[in-house]
Amino acid sequence: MSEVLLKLEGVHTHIGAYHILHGVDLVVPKGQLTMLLGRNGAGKTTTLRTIMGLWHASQGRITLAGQDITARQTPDIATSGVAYVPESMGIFSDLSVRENLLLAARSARTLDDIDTTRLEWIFGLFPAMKKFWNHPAGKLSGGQKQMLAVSRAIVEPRQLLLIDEPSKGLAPAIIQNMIAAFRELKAAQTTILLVEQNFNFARQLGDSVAVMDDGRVVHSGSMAELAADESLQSKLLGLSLGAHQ
Amino acid sequence: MALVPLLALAALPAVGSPSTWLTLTVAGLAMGMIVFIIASGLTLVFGLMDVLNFGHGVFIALGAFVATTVLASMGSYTAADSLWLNLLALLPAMLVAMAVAGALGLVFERFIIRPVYGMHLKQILITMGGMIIGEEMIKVIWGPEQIPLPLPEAMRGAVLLGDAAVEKYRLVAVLVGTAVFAAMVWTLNRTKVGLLIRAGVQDREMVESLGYRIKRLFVGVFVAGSALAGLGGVMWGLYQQSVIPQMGAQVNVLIFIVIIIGGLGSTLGALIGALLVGLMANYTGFLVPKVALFSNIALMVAILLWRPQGVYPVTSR
Amino acid sequence: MLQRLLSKDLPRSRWLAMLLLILVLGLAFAPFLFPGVKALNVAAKILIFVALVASFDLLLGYTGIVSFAHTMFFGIGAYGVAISLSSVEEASWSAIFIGVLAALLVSVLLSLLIGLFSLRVRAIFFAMITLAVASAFLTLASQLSEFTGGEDGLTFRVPELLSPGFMLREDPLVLPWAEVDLNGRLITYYLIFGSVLAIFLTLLRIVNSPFGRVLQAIRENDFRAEALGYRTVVYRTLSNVLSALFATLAGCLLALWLRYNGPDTSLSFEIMLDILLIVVIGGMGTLYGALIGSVLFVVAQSYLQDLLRLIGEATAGIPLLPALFTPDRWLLWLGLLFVLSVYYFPTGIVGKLRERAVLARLKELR
Amino acid sequence: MLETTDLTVRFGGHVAVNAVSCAFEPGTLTAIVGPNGAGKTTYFNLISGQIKATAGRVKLNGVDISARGAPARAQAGLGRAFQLTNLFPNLTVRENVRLAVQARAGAGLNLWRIWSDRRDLVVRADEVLEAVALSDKGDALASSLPHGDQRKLEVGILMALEPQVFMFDEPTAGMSVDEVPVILNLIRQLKADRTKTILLVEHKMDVVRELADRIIVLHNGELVADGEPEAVIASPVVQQAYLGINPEERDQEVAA
Amino acid sequence: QSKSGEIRIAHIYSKTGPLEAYGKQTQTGLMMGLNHATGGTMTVGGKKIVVIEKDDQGKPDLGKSLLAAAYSDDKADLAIGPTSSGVALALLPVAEEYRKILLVEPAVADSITGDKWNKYIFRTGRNSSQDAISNAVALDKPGTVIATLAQDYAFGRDGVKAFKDAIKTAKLVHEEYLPTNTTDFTAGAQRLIDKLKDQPGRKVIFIIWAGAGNPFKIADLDLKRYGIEIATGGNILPAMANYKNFPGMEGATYYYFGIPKNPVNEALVAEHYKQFKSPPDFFTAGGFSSAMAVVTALKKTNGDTKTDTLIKTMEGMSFETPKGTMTFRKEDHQAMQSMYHFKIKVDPAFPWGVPELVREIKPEEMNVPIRNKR
Ligand SMILES: Nc1ncnc2c1ncn2[C@@H]1O[C@H](COP(=O)(O)OP(=O)(O)OP(=O)(O)O)[C@@H](O)[C@H]1O
Ligand SMILES: Nc1ncnc2c1ncn2[C@@H]1O[C@H](COP(=O)(O)OP(=O)(O)OP(=O)(O)O)[C@@H](O)[C@H]1O
Ligand SMILES: [Mg+2]
Ligand SMILES: [Mg+2]
Repeated sequence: MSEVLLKLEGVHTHIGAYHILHGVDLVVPKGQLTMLLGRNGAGKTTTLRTIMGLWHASQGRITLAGQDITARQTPDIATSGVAYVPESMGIFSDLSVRENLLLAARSARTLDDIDTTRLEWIFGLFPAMKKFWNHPAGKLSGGQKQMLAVSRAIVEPRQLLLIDEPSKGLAPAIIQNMIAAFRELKAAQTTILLVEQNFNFARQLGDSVAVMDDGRVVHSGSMAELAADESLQSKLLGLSLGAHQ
Repeated sequence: MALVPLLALAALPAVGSPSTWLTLTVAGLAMGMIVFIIASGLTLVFGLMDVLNFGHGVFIALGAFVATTVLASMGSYTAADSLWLNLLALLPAMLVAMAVAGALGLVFERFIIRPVYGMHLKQILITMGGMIIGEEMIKVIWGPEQIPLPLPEAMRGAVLLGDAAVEKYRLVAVLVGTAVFAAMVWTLNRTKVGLLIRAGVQDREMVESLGYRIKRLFVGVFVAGSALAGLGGVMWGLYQQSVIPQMGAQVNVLIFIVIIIGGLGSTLGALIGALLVGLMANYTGFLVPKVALFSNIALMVAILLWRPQGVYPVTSR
Repeated sequence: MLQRLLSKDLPRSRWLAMLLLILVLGLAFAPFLFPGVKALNVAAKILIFVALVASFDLLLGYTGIVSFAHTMFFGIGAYGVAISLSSVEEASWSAIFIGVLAALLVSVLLSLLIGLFSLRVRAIFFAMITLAVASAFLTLASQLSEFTGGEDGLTFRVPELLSPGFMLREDPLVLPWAEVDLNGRLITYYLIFGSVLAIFLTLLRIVNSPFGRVLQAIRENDFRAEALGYRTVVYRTLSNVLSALFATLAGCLLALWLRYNGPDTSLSFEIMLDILLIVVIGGMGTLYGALIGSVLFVVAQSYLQDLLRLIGEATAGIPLLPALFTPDRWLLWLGLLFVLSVYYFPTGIVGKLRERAVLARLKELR
Repeated sequence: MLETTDLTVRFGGHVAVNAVSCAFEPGTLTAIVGPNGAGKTTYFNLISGQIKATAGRVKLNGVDISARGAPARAQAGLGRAFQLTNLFPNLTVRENVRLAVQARAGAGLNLWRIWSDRRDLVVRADEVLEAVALSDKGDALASSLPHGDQRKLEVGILMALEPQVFMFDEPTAGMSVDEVPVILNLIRQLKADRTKTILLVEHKMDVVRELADRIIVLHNGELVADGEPEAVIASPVVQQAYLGINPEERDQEVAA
Repeated sequence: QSKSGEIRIAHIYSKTGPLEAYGKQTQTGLMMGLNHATGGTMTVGGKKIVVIEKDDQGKPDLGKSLLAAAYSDDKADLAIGPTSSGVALALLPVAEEYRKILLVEPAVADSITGDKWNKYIFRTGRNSSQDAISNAVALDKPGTVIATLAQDYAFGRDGVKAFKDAIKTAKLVHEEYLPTNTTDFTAGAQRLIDKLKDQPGRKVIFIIWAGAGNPFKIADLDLKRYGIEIATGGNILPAMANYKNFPGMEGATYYYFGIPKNPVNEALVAEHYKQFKSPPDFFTAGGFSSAMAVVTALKKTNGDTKTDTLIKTMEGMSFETPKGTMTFRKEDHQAMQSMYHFKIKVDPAFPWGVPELVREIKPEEMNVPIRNKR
């Protein structure tokens, strides 16, 4: 088993008066892609937001590379090398695609500072980014926004990516590109925690997997194991057998 | 951008005499510069940060009152008929005014603005409350009376361009205004500050998730806006040659109009808006004084009908 | 019966219901409970503000439109009655009637115009435009001095029945705690009370009608409301017109009560701010908030100076404090009230009480 | 019958939908596929009136409705669910649906009745909630629902409108796998009705395969294929531009 | 009806609001005046004088309800005030309703003692006509060409009209009215220059301006090159700081502490310096005068506060003030008083331009029209 980058121990989160996470335990090994699966409302998004410091755990502990980040502020967490793609994408619709990316490239003062090979790489994955470079991001199509959101997370190298349902709204061809991209990132030692509903996508990428239900992690193990065991899938995910290719 | 010369040219035949026209135009442009200086802080605070700060005027008044105190303590420098000595008094007055206004901005941001980012209605109320408190505190400290703020000796009077007279002080205002404009354009275009603020207004969480301390940034910009307002107060007070505690409230509507004409968030837009307002006031004041009362409002409504977002919108709110 | 009268929009909190009951009874019997000219003036002002603020809440709280032109309609109502009554020799009911009608007509036209304009620009611009229009109207009112009395305003007489000289009974009614004159002012007070009650209940019905529900939907997401087939233009404009009409009526009542009207009395930006603050203190989008907020605010505004005088005397001798606690600086404390009320009542008093009720119920369930 | 003729919209220099002519019969479900940015959502926007066409017309049952705004088209029977969830966030789930029911009943301009007196509307709203499996969340605020449930509510609102034309824009995106069948069943029921015109934008090919009677393909704003599902899916344009099944090309990109 | 043993006087003024600074001067003057007039006892005819302060905030509606409350709830015998003319006009009918005296000070509108007057109204303050006429007297010389600059509302227009009516020999060539909120005076100045520059003789711009905005800035446009002078009336001391730039400027004022030579003024100035280490201002003198009027009347009635008695006593009554003797004219109850023709001198000892007396304009010299109907 490889080194652990991110670890959640008994994390509870409240939103206002509601108790959402009831003790989440999660381990994300370094350099691997971990899938976080679960039904609607299981608490996946809440888990990611809690890691990111957008909501604070009321109990429990979150450690990143050995450091306790439970009480840290979001910007601190981000600057220690974490990128986040929220479920709602969080596009700055007033700004152009270029400006969105410029902001995401934290170390760049102007565009010239961004590594051009990395930009080209992104353009290759998502040609629309190049085409709409100077367009207001708010005018992009649903899938293009999703691409922009992912592009922002990978415009500079980060040690950990938290990605919430990146495949929704994407055409199959682009999904294939994204799978390829995540593989490359992994090869470059980037750790990824991915929330996904598209099991097919998950199966192609995941190294390990955690399944959530009702604010807890109810299963964790290797992806290969889950992919092989259809009855486990149907038990955990309600996947009707063979419903999806 | 062509609007300003267009308006000026359109007025020429109406005014008739070229020298009168020149006086009016130069005075109007210079007035526009003064208005721009007092409005410049608001482009940051309202235009970029989307904070409907009805208390902005209080920083203007504060700047002016601080200037009265500073200048009063340097009476010999302002009374001297030497531009250099005058400037030696004026510069510290401006700096102190900006510092004090900026410091108050820090407190204001923390206690008044921070809880209400993104909530316009509450911003209006809470900043109005802040405005009232500020104005009353000015009365407690400086008293309710009008306080004279005489112009330094060398800036009085006018220079003659043929038959047209241009007040010297207005030329000073043009210089200061240009400097403010240049500094703002440089900062907003050469750094990511402007982008970050706009992004932060739309989605604070996302900006923080990208690793920026939006809180600190907002404080910084708010303080800068307040300091600019303080500078504007000094310029406005010197222009009026006296200050009253209500002066902030008096210019409030005017500067909001300027920012809206310009299109939210654009420095250039604010400058154009201010110049238009300055020119318009002078032309209508000369041609049909009755209408001058409504000239700003009419200008704003006309511009919004033509361009619902203002002249140079940077943000699409 | 009561349910229907309140359009099934009940207070939904025991404390709130109790508070409302006390306030309504207090206002109903104010002339006898709190005798004196000042107290009666305060009570009448509260009533007029209840109508004014409630009509504004229809626009702000329910439709989500921020308008600064509300005092303009208030002013139109007040000027309607004032101009009409000061242009006749003998004050008559028909003059009042004509004044009210004319004012309503002007308000409908103006609000329609503004409403139609509002469709072109964004919310924040709309707010600024109404601010500009309102200040232009204020200037206009003080410029047209032949018509409006200019800055000085208009002082006029009201019909005999409503004037202080009219006595229901020669001698005052003697109560254990005071004597109360049974005169025309009392009749005016109850005329206002009745009108405000009717206005309030009508507004309550409107916001609880299918129409009112659509307004809320538009406030939340106008784009979506359009996609459902609601013409937001029509709804917004109608809401704008209705709220203007009720504000106009409130203005008419004000003029009747004051027997005076001037630009600062009914058109000033200050009143607009008071309205905003009351809506926020009371609780936006609740209507009941208008009542609670008005009582709290008007009482505070009217008695703050007296209170400060007391505190000032008590703190005399301590440095600095007397300078802050003089009646002269009452605005300072009012400003603080603005700030604190936004801090501590983000959902207003009504909102807060209702939240408490909900929490209590949740606890019971557990 | 819904019909578009030469429907075109241009944003600056960019033609997002280019002269699309197509007719949709009642009782059929037409799937619209195409790469991201192909113009699918924009095509929907043009039909339902959210944006104005630069050129071309839209006809519903032979009546030209091109000049009408979105509300009028909704009243005429065009219903729409949005790709990016679009709800009344601070109203309850039930109220979200009830408003749609009320719109359907045309009761919005009634100023004097008390809303809850219209029992029929409330009851109907509850039925719809039942159908999209949200009955237990009726009193929650729409904004507090998890993403998947918001998608269900989006569909529920469309159901409540009972339009003649249903336009679904990726109804199942982000919905968990066990919930998807609920929505698909709803769509199947609509199909079974045989009187409704159904348009569906969907990227999941298995869903498309199963439900569609016909597929049209948009690419760069143009209608490039139209026909039987199997045939269209097998066509080179879909295989390459959409599904990306062209190993050579992708390998090149990855290498770059 | 008042509590026996007390004379209750309500003072309604702008304790706060835009005219706060003015109102406070009146209150100071009033209290000093009462003290002075009663020889420090604050009693008249064995009755204690009690002053009830009411803050109208410059709002007519509020003033109205405060005055009613003062007469009724506080049982005031008479009232003094208010600061602004708008408030004063709203107060007039209240005095009539309650049949009690309202002594107007310092609101200036002509109509207070003109068409809106009723018999309960007296005024110690000057009215607009007195201001305008005295200025006309000061400037009215043959060969002088005058243009006026005033605010475009009732106060400005009335003032110019009275001024115009009083001008006999000089020539009035232009009336310029600018919006009250004008801040940039270039356009107006340009119009004035265009009208005046080619006129023969002495050229004067007479300014009637109150409140915000600084019309004297027009001088910065180098009016001297056309030989144009500026003239204006008196003002409060901080506003006269501007006058420093206009040595030799002429006009007529209501009061300046250094001008009147009489024991009452000496007492006022001495007392004011003692209490505040500064000279009394414009409105302080007014407040003082109103106190003198009230106490003089009460002394005559020996403390009787019955309204009818007081009215009878005060009609035609003369009383001493810091401005010398004033007399309530029988017809409209306006106090007839001296005004002062001044010329500005710059004295480094004072932060304002010092008005030096040219000539005292006696009440008899001013033909102040009677505008009310009895
Ligand atoms: N703002 C909120 N207020 C109250 N409850 C909330 C709020 N946000 C989320 N919840 C609740 O928290 C629970 C978990 O939501 P979360 O968004 O984490 O689910 P999820 O697993 O991401 O679901 P999905 O797959 O649909 O995105 C849900 O029951 C939801 O109703
Ligand atoms: N209002 C607009 N202004 C400018 N461009 C726009 C606007 N709306 C859409 N576009 C552009 O039109 C193209 C089509 O967008 P559309 O949303 O229709 O795509 P789509 O087919 O729905 O894609 P997706 O599958 O990603 O949702 C996109 O390239 C988009 O950038
Ligand atoms: Mg989620
Ligand atoms: Mg789309």
